[in-house]
Amino acid sequence: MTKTGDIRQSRTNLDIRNGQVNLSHGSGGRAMAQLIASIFVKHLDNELLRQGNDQALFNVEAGRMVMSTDSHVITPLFFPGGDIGSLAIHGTVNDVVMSGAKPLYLSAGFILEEGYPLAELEKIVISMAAAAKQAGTAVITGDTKVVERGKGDGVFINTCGIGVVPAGVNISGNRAQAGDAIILSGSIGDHGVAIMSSRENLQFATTIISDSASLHNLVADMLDVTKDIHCLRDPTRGGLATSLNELAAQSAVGMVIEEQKIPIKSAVRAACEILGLDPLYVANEGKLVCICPAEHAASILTTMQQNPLGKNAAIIGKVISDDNHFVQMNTAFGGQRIVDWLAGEQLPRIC
Amino acid sequence: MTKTGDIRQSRTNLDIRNGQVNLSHGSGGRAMAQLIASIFVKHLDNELLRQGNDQALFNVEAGRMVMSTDSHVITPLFFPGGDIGSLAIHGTVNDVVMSGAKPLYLSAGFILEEGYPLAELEKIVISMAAAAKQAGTAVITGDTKVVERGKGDGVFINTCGIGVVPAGVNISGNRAQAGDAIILSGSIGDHGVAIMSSRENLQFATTIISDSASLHNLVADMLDVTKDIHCLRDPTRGGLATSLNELAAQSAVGMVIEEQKIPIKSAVRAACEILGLDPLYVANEGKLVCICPAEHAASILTTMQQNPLGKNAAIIGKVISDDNHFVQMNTAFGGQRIVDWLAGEQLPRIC
Amino acid sequence: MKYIDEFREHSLAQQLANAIKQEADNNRTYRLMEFCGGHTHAIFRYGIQDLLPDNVEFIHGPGCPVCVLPMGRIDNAIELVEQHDVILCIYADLLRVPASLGKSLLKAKASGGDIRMIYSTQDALKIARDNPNREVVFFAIGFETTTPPTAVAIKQASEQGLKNFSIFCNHVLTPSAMQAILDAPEPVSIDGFLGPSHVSTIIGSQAYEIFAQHYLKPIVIAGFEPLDVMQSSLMLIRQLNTSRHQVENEYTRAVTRTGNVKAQSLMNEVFCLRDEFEWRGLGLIPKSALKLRANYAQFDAELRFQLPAIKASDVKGCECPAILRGAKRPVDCKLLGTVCTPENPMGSCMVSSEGACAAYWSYGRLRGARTNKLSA
Amino acid sequence: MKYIDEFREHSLAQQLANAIKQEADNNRTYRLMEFCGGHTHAIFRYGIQDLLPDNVEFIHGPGCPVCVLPMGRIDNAIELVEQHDVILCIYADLLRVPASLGKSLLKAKASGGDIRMIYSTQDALKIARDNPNREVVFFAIGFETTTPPTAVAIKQASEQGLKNFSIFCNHVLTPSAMQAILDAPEPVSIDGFLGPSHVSTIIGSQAYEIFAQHYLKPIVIAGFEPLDVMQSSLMLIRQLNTSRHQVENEYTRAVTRTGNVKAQSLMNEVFCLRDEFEWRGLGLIPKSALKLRANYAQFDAELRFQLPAIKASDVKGCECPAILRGAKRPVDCKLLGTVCTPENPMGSCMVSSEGACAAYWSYGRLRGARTNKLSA
Amino acid sequence: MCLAIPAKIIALDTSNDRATVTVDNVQVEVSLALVDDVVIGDYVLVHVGYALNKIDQDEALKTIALFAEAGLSWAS
Amino acid sequence: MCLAIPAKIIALDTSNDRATVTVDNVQVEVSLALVDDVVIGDYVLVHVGYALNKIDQDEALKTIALFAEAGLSWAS
Ligand code: SF4
Ligand code: SF4
Ligand SMILES: [Mg+2]
Ligand SMILES: [Mg+2]
Ligand SMILES: [Mg+2]
Ligand SMILES: [Mg+2]
Ligand SMILES: [Mg+2]
Ligand SMILES: [Mg+2]
Ligand SMILES: [Mg+2]
Ligand SMILES: [Mg+2]
Ligand SMILES: [Mg+2]
Ligand SMILES: [Mg+2]
Repeated sequence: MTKTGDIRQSRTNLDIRNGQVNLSHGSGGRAMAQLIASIFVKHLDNELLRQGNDQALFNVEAGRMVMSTDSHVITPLFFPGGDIGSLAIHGTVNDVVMSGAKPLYLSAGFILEEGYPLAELEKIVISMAAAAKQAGTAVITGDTKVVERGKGDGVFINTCGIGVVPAGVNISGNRAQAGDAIILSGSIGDHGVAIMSSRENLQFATTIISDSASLHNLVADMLDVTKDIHCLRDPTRGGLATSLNELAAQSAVGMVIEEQKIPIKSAVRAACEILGLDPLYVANEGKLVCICPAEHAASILTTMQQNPLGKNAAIIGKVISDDNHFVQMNTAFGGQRIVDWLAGEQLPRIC
Repeated sequence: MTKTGDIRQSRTNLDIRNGQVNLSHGSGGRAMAQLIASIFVKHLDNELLRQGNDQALFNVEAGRMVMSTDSHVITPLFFPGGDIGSLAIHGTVNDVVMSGAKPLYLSAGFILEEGYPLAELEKIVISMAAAAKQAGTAVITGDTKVVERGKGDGVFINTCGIGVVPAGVNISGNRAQAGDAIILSGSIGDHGVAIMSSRENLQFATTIISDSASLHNLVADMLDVTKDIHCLRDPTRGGLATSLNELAAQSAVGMVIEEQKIPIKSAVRAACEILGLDPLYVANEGKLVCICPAEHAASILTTMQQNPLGKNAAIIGKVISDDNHFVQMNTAFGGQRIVDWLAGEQLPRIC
Repeated sequence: MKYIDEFREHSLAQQLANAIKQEADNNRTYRLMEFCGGHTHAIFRYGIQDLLPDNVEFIHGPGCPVCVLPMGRIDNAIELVEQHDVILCIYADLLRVPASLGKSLLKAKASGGDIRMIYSTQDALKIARDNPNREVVFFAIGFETTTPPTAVAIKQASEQGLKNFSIFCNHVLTPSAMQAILDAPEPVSIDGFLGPSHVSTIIGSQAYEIFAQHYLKPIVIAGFEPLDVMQSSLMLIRQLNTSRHQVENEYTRAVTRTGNVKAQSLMNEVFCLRDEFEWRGLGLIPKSALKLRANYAQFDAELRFQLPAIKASDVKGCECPAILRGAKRPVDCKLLGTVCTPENPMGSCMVSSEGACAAYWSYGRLRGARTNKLSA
Repeated sequence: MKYIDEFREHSLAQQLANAIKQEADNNRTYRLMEFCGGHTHAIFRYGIQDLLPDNVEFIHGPGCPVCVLPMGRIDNAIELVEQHDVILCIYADLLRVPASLGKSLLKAKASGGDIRMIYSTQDALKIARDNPNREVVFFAIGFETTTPPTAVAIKQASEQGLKNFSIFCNHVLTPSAMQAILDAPEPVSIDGFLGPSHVSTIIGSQAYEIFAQHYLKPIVIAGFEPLDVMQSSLMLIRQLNTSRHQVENEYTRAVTRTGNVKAQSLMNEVFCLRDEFEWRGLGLIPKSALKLRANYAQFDAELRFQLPAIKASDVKGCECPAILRGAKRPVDCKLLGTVCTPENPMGSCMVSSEGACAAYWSYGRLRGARTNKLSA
Repeated sequence: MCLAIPAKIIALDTSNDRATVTVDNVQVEVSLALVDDVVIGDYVLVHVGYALNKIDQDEALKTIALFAEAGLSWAS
Repeated sequence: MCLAIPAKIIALDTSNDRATVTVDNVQVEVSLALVDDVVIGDYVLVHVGYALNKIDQDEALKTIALFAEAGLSWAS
């Protein structure tokens, strides 16, 4: 993607309005260079990307870095509250940020299906650029591949991100300890329900929009309260239930959560009832789970609630010692149950 | 990919021998955790990957770093001389190395098509692991997505790499200067011809194998001779012609190359004649172009020739000043012509 | 959510729990079979058992259509996809049900089978209209609740002259299952039934009167919300305490004595009784399932594709049959949680979220661990 | 590569260049039309012009089947894909040829058209056999060289009873094109012809004797390797210097006077002459193209799909027609290199690597820049 | 047995015998092929895209009262 | 006009009227439907997967001699 090339020699413009991706846009030749220059470099523009090499070069200071990657394969590509472009930024920024790191730079790898409209691609890239800017980072290197029709699905975007971990921060999934508090940053299931509502084969309509967002500021605010945060995780695919089970397993602990404390929008609950889904397993893209020593929980919570992305944050439970590493839940109804890993996939049920 | 999860609770094993990727392997739940643990983490195993977080954490020293990404979408996935796994490592390592950097770490993002055999996937991952090890680097973080049949093509792999640039090294595509020598590290077109020969619809057979290889040692050897190398580029998609045109455009110079000096295997020439292709545009995956001050050319060349990956290296031409930024070639026949950018794609021709 | 949230009210749950504790006789046990998977699901999901005294015990019944489907029928469906290259439309619940040889529709799909998950029979009709050159088969499954929507689709297909559409019919009847349980050679000890909820919406509560009269078992038609389950349990306890055996209706907001006559006549128009049908766990039960009537027989995939009757053996060690009869509990199965888990189910009871094993494993295991019944 | 490398030998090139320099009369020009795109390609790719004196000038001829195809025929092919949903099998050379409204087969493919690139007519037959429920059309294009392989495929399709296979026939005849150039109202000044190479392999050199006799133009059948082109040029210069006008054969290793009789009779069995056919640049030429004979008419896609005759206008400003007649050179086109480039071709001459514009742009531009004919 | 949920009719499409229903502002299209005489404002029980029947709102209130009564009976 | 390349026959499949040919060890399958009487060792001109005709090896040598002669004629 960094090969802007000498398209000066060709004075014709890419017909973004009517054009479609075709095989020559992935050939490595001038058609690809033109696509890259007219859409990718144009909108993602920054000094490092403009170096125009196969890699981007930058200075770093001594310290601890993190690296994380996600590929994004969402259907539909545009959904209420976002699109694959912004999602590809948020998804990787959040994984970087869940270490407590400040995001530094991103790479982007596009796999385009022959026939995809260039105008739509441009919208996606504009959205990426805005999301990257908002997250205080930039796409500094990239790659473009084109696959034949029927061998892709419009647009896939891989992003990889690096970030710098501030001194004194030591966040990892294996650090939860019995007695720690579990804080959730906001309502669950918004992203998954927004996506499902925009799939043509499920005829239901909601006003729910995806929560897709970069959590860098929220995490920075939390670390301003104390560096003594044990775990952070963004409950994406598999939902809150999966993230809690991951953390319980990694830290070899159990957890008890309170169903009544878990923020959830009524429309999300309703959509889940209609489809036979459990909102605990429905995906989020702008939420985090924080596990911290109980003594910091209240002050972290207060700070989170002052950030727009954490305004519905709640302490939803606590870490216990349990050789089974169960995540158990006190139901709103007054009983108790396990919250297990997701089995299979979340599909609408009839029974 | 880093979510190994607590698969201990499920005592059944993934049926790698007979199994196929299905939608539950991309769900974020335990089936995915099991796939990741049984194939990805098992074979790519290293301490950072084992951190099991959504990101990998490592220490860096102050200095200059590079970042580069490539998605790999090759057909067929296994080809003479390699497979998508090794290629995904070589491709990104080489882009990192073309800055003169020492490769540090890699990420890997897999997009798997429903139905892909797990046994083949494991072969690919084993091949990746070997290639990463051989390149002195490691895959430290990753991601797995599953797409429905007909929305992917078996396996796509994105890799992103970071590397550290040694002090005093300053390599960039815009540094070619009139008078510089152009060195090519070996024969052209091997990868492209090997791939074409293994596509079922083109019924030709050769003994040519892909040149897919990591060039980290070769570049290190070259930098041992002198740090005063101006440009490095690996002529992949679009071939040698495209890389030279890119460098000419970036550096705002012209080039003259000698057709007779360009190493090419007779079978590659023959296959290109049969298919109506120009080998200058055929892809390589283990070659580099080096542009350096003429006074260093001979000693760099000698050193390259002592490395197995550079044993057929040759000085193929020189940089000139030319406002047109043409790459021109003195033909073996005695004439002259332009070597233009690739137009369209390299497809077998009848006329 | 109106008419939902009121029936999940925590404070009322506590009151009902106390009433049950109060009224349940400490000197006896109350073995109540919740007929439906919907009840099973509610019991585990809301932790109802935690609210009841130990002598009130739920016995999980066969009322999960996915669970009682014999494995051979999934084998048939896979044959439709693999041998006859049809587009198979299924409710997603079926995707992971084990078939013979470790297969499933999920794996058949991964292997290239054209299997589409639908939400409604209307979707299946649309797929048939959109693919006129393909055979489209709807895997019809369900009790009387789910049968009328299939009947509507068949009538529409007939009116629209849809030649490429057919159904693989697996609709079964709940009264037959209840009778089979009560008539079993070694019947399970059951004191009373929480009767079907949405099935009764269609067929009415009177369908169960014969059981109350003939077998002298109290039956309370019970809604699926947790307060419904608790209230119905209380009503059963009261009948048992007073030696009554009536059909009572707790779910009056959705169930009448006569049910939905329109839906019944639609079913009756399109379907007729099979002579017999195999139920997992209950074996061959006469007149327990439906097939298409002769005048709709052209929509019968079993005839169109000449599907064989497949006698598939369940996985060795899987206790689904006994569990579905109420004769065993999930914890009695040695495979539970070791070989058999939701991601690798050995039996259908582990697949459907209404299956007793899945409900136990996903929600109820905590109780097991706590009481050392199971060390995970 | 035996029988290739010997004909690209650098040292011999130098000798031949010196011979030409020696023998060419400084007081006149030699305007030699290389008939074939293969010659054009060789001239640019090897830089032959650099080796010849300035008064020996190549005029690029119409001998590129892709270049002379009128735009309306590509429109027809797109119609086959978009309206009739056929699998269209093409030689990859056709993929980027501009159609009306900025379309091309590349773009039609991107829009979802099922267009398959094949290497041989045998591949098209296989695709037809593998897709019995789809109509498969082979876009047959080419001069006499490429026609016999199409004839073989038609015979096989007939023998195999392949009902879903047909061809969209665009095979044209080189002698007709040569005649059209010579008969043009304002004929281009041409001193002699480098005659077709592989066409002559099939039809033999005698096909051109009438032109030498009637129009008094020397013709040398010339191979496609660069030494062939130089030697043939020398032979033409010698004929011109001695005022001869014969058909000479430089390409004796592959061309005889009578050609490949077996291939000719196959062509004759399957094809017959069209009354007339449109050539880009040359207009309607009578008896210049082939169609399927009546007994193979069932394989004619034009009949099967009732394709209309489309009269498409070339892009305004594109000089392809004049260039194909030899009346203009690529540098005479104002669009060259600005609007029209290989990645965005306006005319067919910029698409085929044998097209004069593409050859000039991709290989020959250097010479233009050097002589300031073009500032890029 | 089968998942069904009470939903309120907010629009009728009588020509197609279909309705739009809502559950807490989530809208779904359902078939009315199995029910007669529904009007806007009615609650219906929705299963696999079909309204199975009307919810009897009076009976719902009575049942809720019963729960309270059970509690009271004990409290008393 | 059309791309064709001399290749050597190394194997015949007479039942299918096909042959395997090589160019510098690159093997291709071709149809022999357009040529008669070819034997292993013959060079044929290959175009779109068909052998168009045999290369006359004597004539090839003569032509090469002609090139040299042209040079000589000048050198002389
Ligand atoms: S746990 Fe599994 S194997 Fe055991 S009875 Fe249940 S479904 Fe069958
Ligand atoms: S340069 Fe382009 S527009 Fe001009 S004549 Fe050639 S093909 Fe036509
Ligand atoms: Mg990640
Ligand atoms: Mg992520
Ligand atoms: Mg790249
Ligand atoms: Mg697609
Ligand atoms: Mg994450
Ligand atoms: Mg790269
Ligand atoms: Mg690369
Ligand atoms: Mg991930
Ligand atoms: Mg595919
Ligand atoms: Mg590169």
